[in-house]
Amino acid sequence: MTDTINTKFTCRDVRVHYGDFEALHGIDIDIPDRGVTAFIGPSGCGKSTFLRTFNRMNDTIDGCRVSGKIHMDGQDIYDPNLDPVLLRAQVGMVFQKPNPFPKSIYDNVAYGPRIHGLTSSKAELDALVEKSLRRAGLWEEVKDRLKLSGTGLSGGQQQRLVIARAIAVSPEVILMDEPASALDPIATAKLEALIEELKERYCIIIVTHSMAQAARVSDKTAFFYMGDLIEFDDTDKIFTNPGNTRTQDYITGRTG
Amino acid sequence: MTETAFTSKAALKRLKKRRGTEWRFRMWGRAAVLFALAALAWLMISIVGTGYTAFQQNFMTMDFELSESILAPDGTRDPEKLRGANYRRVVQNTMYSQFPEVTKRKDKQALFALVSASGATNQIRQMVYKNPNLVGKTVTITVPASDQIDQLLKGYIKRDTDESRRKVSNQQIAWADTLKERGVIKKKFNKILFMNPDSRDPELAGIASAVVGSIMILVVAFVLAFPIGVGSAIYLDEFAPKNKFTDFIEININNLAAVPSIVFGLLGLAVFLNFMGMPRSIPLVGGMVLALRVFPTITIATRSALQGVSPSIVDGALSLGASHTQAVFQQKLPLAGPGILTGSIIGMAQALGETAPLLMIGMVAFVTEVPNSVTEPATALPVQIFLWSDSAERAWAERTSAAIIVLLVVLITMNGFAIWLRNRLEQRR
Amino acid sequence: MGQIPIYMMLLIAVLTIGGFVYNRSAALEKFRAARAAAGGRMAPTAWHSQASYHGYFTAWIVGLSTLAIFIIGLFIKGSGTGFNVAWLVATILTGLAAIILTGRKVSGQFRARTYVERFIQGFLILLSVIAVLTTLGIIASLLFESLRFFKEVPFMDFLFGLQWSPQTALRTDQVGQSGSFGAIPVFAGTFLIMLVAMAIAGPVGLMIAIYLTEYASGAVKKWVKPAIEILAGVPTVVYGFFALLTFAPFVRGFAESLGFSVPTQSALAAGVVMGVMIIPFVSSLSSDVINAVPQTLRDGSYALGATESETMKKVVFTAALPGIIGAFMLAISRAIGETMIVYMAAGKAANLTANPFEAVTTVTVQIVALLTGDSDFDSPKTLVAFALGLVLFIITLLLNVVALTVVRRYRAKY
Amino acid sequence: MTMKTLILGAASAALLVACGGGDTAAVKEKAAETVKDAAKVAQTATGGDIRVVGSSTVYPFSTKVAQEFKNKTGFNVVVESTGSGGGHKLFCSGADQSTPDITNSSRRQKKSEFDNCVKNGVQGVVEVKIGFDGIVLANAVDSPVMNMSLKDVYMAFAKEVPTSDTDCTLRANPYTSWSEINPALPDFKIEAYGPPPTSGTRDAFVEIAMEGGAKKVDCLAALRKEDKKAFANIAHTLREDGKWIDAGENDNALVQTLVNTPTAVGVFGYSFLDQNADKIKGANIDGTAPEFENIAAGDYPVARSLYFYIKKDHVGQTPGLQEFALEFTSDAAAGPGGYLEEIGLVPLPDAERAAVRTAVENLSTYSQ
Repeated sequence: MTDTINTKFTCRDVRVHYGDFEALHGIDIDIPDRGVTAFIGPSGCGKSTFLRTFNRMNDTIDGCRVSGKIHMDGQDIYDPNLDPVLLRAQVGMVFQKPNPFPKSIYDNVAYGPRIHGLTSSKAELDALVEKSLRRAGLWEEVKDRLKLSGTGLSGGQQQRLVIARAIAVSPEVILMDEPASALDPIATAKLEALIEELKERYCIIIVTHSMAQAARVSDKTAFFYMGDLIEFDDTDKIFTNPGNTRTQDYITGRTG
Repeated sequence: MTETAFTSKAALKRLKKRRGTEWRFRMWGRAAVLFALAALAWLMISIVGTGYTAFQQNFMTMDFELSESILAPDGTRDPEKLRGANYRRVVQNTMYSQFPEVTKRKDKQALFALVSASGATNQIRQMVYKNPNLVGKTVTITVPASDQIDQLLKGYIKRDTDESRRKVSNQQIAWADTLKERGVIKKKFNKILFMNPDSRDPELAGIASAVVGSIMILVVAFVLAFPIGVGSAIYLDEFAPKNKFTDFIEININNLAAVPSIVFGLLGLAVFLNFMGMPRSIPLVGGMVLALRVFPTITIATRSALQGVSPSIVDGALSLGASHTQAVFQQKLPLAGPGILTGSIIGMAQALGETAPLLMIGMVAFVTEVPNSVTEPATALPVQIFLWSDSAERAWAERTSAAIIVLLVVLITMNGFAIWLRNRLEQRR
Repeated sequence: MGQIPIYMMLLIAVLTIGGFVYNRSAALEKFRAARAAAGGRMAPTAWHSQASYHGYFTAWIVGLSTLAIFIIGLFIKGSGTGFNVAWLVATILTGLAAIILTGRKVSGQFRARTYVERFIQGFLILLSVIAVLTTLGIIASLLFESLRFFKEVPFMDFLFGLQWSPQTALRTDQVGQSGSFGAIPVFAGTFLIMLVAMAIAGPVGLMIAIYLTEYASGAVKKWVKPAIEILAGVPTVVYGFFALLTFAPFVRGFAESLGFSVPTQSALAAGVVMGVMIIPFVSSLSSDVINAVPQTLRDGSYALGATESETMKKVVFTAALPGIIGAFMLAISRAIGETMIVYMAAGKAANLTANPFEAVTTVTVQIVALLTGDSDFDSPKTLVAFALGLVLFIITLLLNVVALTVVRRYRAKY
Repeated sequence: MTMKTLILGAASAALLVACGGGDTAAVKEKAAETVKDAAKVAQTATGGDIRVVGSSTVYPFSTKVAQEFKNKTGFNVVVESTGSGGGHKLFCSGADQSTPDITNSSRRQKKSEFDNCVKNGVQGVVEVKIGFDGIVLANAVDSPVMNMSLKDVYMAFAKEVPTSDTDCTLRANPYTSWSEINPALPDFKIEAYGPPPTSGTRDAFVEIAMEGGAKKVDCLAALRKEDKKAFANIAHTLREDGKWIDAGENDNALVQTLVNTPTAVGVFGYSFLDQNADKIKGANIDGTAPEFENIAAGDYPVARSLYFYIKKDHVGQTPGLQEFALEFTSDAAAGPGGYLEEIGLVPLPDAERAAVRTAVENLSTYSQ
C-alpha cells in the first residue's frame, strides 16, 4: 500500500448509545479507500457496533443512538437528509451467519439490482448475476443450479453467495462482520482468498475474532477495547510491534 | 456390593412407591386424553347417528292429472294466472286415486297427509308456470312424502307405540306400507336438503340460503379482517415505536381476541344498526361484526409468524440497500405467509361457527330465497341450526344434525388444513 | 341511482390504476433517458426511486383525492342528473389533475419511494387504530345504553340485588310489576356453570398438556393433538344442540337412577359440555407454558434422581404455575362469555343456588333472551341487557388483561 | 413485488367495501329522495323483499304463508321474529322503505305504539286479525288430566294472594301443592315452566288467565271496581319463589322437561301443544279442554287474537305487499281446513273473516 491512498471514512468522536449505556466512547479513525481494514478486540469491545455505524444498520435497533461525525468521501452519512437506503446501496455488508434469502440463488443475487433498478433488461440482469457470482468465486459451483434455493448451499458457499449478492449492487465498501466464524477451515481459506481478490476494487472492513485471520488478510488493523479504539496502524506493525501494552496483551493472549 | 442409602430395603421400598406414583400420574394423563377423545367421539357419534338419515328421504312417484277443469276453468294459458290456481286439488285427486275405496272426509284428509302438500303443489305449480301447455295432460313426477311418513319409514316413529301417542294413525301406516310395496314410495338421496332454502316444512327445508349467507358473511369478514389483522400486526411489529400508545393498541388487540363474542353482537346492534341505521339481518353487517370479532386472531397469528422469521433476513435486505418497508414486504412477509394463512383460516373458521353475535343483529330471519347480494336479508348456517334445533316437529332433530354434519365437515376441513400447514411450517424450521 | 356509488368506485379504481400505469411508464422513460445520458452506467444514488414507486405515488394521490370527492359527494346528498354529472366530472377532473401534477414531479431527485412508504405506514397505523376504535365502540355503546338503564334502576340495586325477575311491564301503558333487576342470581348462575366447566376443563386440560408434552410418543402426539383441536373447532351452537338433545337427558337419567330429580336444563349439563369445549383451550395454553420451562430445569431435577412425575409436579409445575394460572384465567373468561351452550342447555330461571343439579341462568343467556324477546326496545328490560353486557365486558377485560400480563411476563422470564 | 401488489390490492378492496358498507344507510336515504321510480329504490334498499317483523307466536304462521306466497307469486318475503313489542317499535320507526312493511303481533297494537307510528310519519296502518291462539297449561301425556278453574290458576301462581274470598289482606302465596288449592286437583307440587318476562305469551297469560282468576275472588273483584291499578298489581304479579320457572318459549327442552317431570305443568301457546300432542296434553280450564273447536267457538277462556299490521304507504311501493296480505287472509290459508290450521292456527268465524278480508282488499286503515 502506498501513501497516496485516499481516505474513505473519516470518523470523529463517534459515540454509540444503547439507551443509557454508552457502547463506544468517542472514536476517531480514518479508514483508507482500498484494502482491508480489520477490527479486532475482545467480545463486547464495540467493534461490531462500530462496524454497523458505517452503513447505519444501527438505525434498525431500538434505542440505539449514534453521535459524532462519520464522513464517507467527505459526505456526512448521518446527515438527516441522507436516505440510509442509498447509503447501504454503496456500503454492502456480510454477516456473521450467512443469511441468504430463502429464494433461488439467482433471485438472491438479483434482489439488489432489482430494487435499485440497476438493469433494464433480463439479459443485462443475467449478465450482472453471472459477473457477481464469478467475482465471488461461486459461479463454477452453482451455474447449473441457479434456480435452486440459496439455503441449500453449504455454509461457505452461502457466505460467498451473500458476498456475490452484496457485490451485485456495485458497492464501494464491503463490511464483514466475522464472516468466517461459522465456517470450517477450508471454506475459511476460500473466503480469505476471495477477500484478497476483492480488496483491489473495494474498501473492505472486517471484524474478526481470529488474530491470525486479521494478520493474514488485512492491511490495517484497529484494536478496540471496552468501547475505546486503543490502537490503529498497519497490520504488520500491530502484530510485530504494538504501541500499546493492552494491544500487546491481547495479541499475545493475555487478555480477551 | 455394600448396602448404601440407595440400595437399602427402605430405599427400595420407597423407590417402588415412587415408581407407583409415577405410573399413576401417567395413567391420569392417559385418562385425561381418553376423556377428551371419548367426549369427541360421543359428540360425533350422537350427531352423525341422528343426522345421517336426513341425507336420504322418502319420495312418492305418482301421476298427476293436470285437468283443465281444476286449473284453468276459463281456459286461460296465462302463466301468471295459472300460478294462482288450485294445485292442492290436483294433488288431493292424485292421492285419493291411490286408494279409491276411501270416501269419508276425515279419512281423505288423513290420506292427503301422506304427501308433502306444500312440496307437491309447489312442484306442479312451477312446472305449469314454466310450461302452461301441460294443462290438460297427465304428468308423472316425484314429490316428497310428508315428514311424518318419512319419519315413520325411517323408523323414528315407532309402530309399537300406542296409536293415540303417535301422530301417524294405524290406517296411515297401512297406506304407507301399501304404497311402498307398490313402489310409489321410494327412499332417495335428499337433494332438497342441499338445494332448497329454509322452509316451514321439514321435508322441504334445505340449507342452501344459509350456506350462501354464511359464504357472504365470510367473504365480507375476510375482506375486512385480513387487511386489518395483517396490517396492524405489521405496524405493531415492524414500524411502531415502543411507546405507551402502541402498548395500548397491543393490549387492546390481545384483549379483543378474548372478549366474549356476544359483546361484539351488542356492539353491532348499538353501532351498526341503531346508530348508523343499517338494515337488519344482512350479511354485510354480519360480516362487519364478525370481522371485528376475528381480526385480533389474525393479528396475533401474523405477529407470531413475523416474529418467527429470522431477523438476519431483514438485515440482509437492509444491507443491500432495501428500505425497511421493502425488506418487510418483500422478504419478511412472504416468509411469514404460511403462518398468516394458518391464522386467517383459523379466524375464518371461528367466524363460520359464530352464532350469538348474529342473533343480536337480527340474522335470525326466515328467508324464502337464496340471497343474491350482501345487502339482502340472509341467515347463516349456525343460526339456521339454532333455529331448527328449536322447532317442534320430530323431523327437525334429524335435519338439524344433518346441517351440523355439513358445518362440521367444512370446519374440520378448514381447521385440518390450518393444522397441516402449521405442522409443515414447524418441520421446516 | 343506487348503482351510482358502485360506478363511482369503479371509476376511482380505473383512475387509480390508470395513474399508476401512466406515471410508472413516464418515470421509466425519464429514467432510461437519464441512464442513456449518463452513458449507460448510473450509480444507484443518481436516481432515488424506481419507476414503479412513482407509479404508486400517483396511485395513492389519485386514489385518496378522488375518494375524498366521492365521500364529499355522498355527504352533500345532492340529487338529480345535474348533481350526478357534476359529481362524476369533479371526480374525473380531480383524478386527472392528480395524475398530471404528480407526473410533473417525476425526476431522479423526487423521493417517491419515501412518500409511498409514508402512505403505507399511515395506512397501517389507521388499521391498527381500528382495534382501539372497536374497544371504544364497545365501551361507548354499552355505557350509553347502560346509563339509560341506570336512570331507571339504581346502580346498587342492579349490582347487589338478590332478586332477578324483570317483571316490569312489557309496555309503557301496562301496570308495572315488581320488576327486580338484582343481578346477583344471574352472576351466581354464570359463576356456578363456570365452576362446573372449569372442574372438568382445568384438570383434564392440564393433564392432557402434561401428558402430550412430557410423556406421549411422537405418533400419539401426531394423532391426539389434532383430534383434541377438533374439539376447539366445533361451533358452540353444536355443543348446545348436543347438550340439549343428548347430554342433558343423559344427566337427568343418570341422576334419576341415583334417586335425584333433576330438570332437563341444569347447570351441570351445560357446565360439563362447556368444560369439554374449553379443554383444548386449556391444554394448548398450558402446553405452551410448560414448553417454555427450560429443559435445563428438568435436567437438573433428573440429575438428582427425580422421576418424571416428581420433576413435573415439583419443578416444572412450580416454575410454570404463573403461566398456568394465566391460562386458567383466560379459560374462565371464555366460560363466562360463552353464550349458545348455556342459552340452549342451562335455562332461563334465575335461581340463586349453589346446587349444580338445578337450572340456573347466566349473563349471556339473559342478554340474548332480553334482546330477542317481546319487550319494547326502550324499556328497562331491554336496556338491562346492555348493563349486563357492560359487566360481562368489564369482568372479562380484567381477567384477560391480568392473565395476558401474567403470561407475557412469565414468558419473558425464560 | 407481487406481495406488495397483493397487499395493495387487498387494501384497496377493503377500502372499497368499507366505504360501500358505511354508506349503505346514507345511500339508501338519498335513494328515497332522489329517484322517481319507487319500486327500483325498494330493490336497492331492501332487495325488493317484503319485510315482516314481530311476534314469535305469529312467526310460524307468517313463515308458512311467506313460503306459499313465494311459490305462488315469486315475491320474496323475509320474516324475522323480533317479538311483538320490538316489531311495533321497528314498524313505527318511520315510513321509508328501510322500515318493515308488516309487523306481526300476538296482541292488539297499543295506543302508545299507534301514537309512535303517527309521530314518525307512518300514515295509515291496516289492522288484520288472523285468528286465535289459546294459551294452555299442559303436562305430560301420562299424567292425569288436570281440571282447574281460572281461580285455581291465579291462586297457584300469584305472588301474593288474599287470605280468603272476603278478606283481601294479602299474604305471600302459601300454596305448595295443587291439592291445597283445590282438593279435586292431584297432590302434585306446584311447578310451572312458563314463558319469561320478555315474552308476549307471558303477557297474555297474565292479562287473561291471572286477571280472569283474580276477578273470581270476590273481594278482589270489588277492589277492581275501586282501584284498577292496585288490582292489576295484585293480579299481574307472578310468584318469585321458584314455583314458577322461567323457561324458553316453544322450545324442545320444555317438552322434554314436562315429559320427564310428570308433576310439572308448562304454559305455552295452543299451536305448540298441537305440534307435540303425542307427548303432552292440556289441562281443562273451567271445564273446557284446550281443543281446536273450543277455542274457535270462544269457549276456552284463555285465548287471544293474533294480528298483523300493514303499512298502507308501502302498498304499491313494495311489490306484492297487498297480495301477501290477501294470501294470508285467504280461505286456503287462514280459513277452516287451510294450511295454517294444519300448523295450529285457530281460524276466525266466517263472518269476521269476511270482514277482515274486505278490510285488506280496501286497505281500510284503523285508528285508536
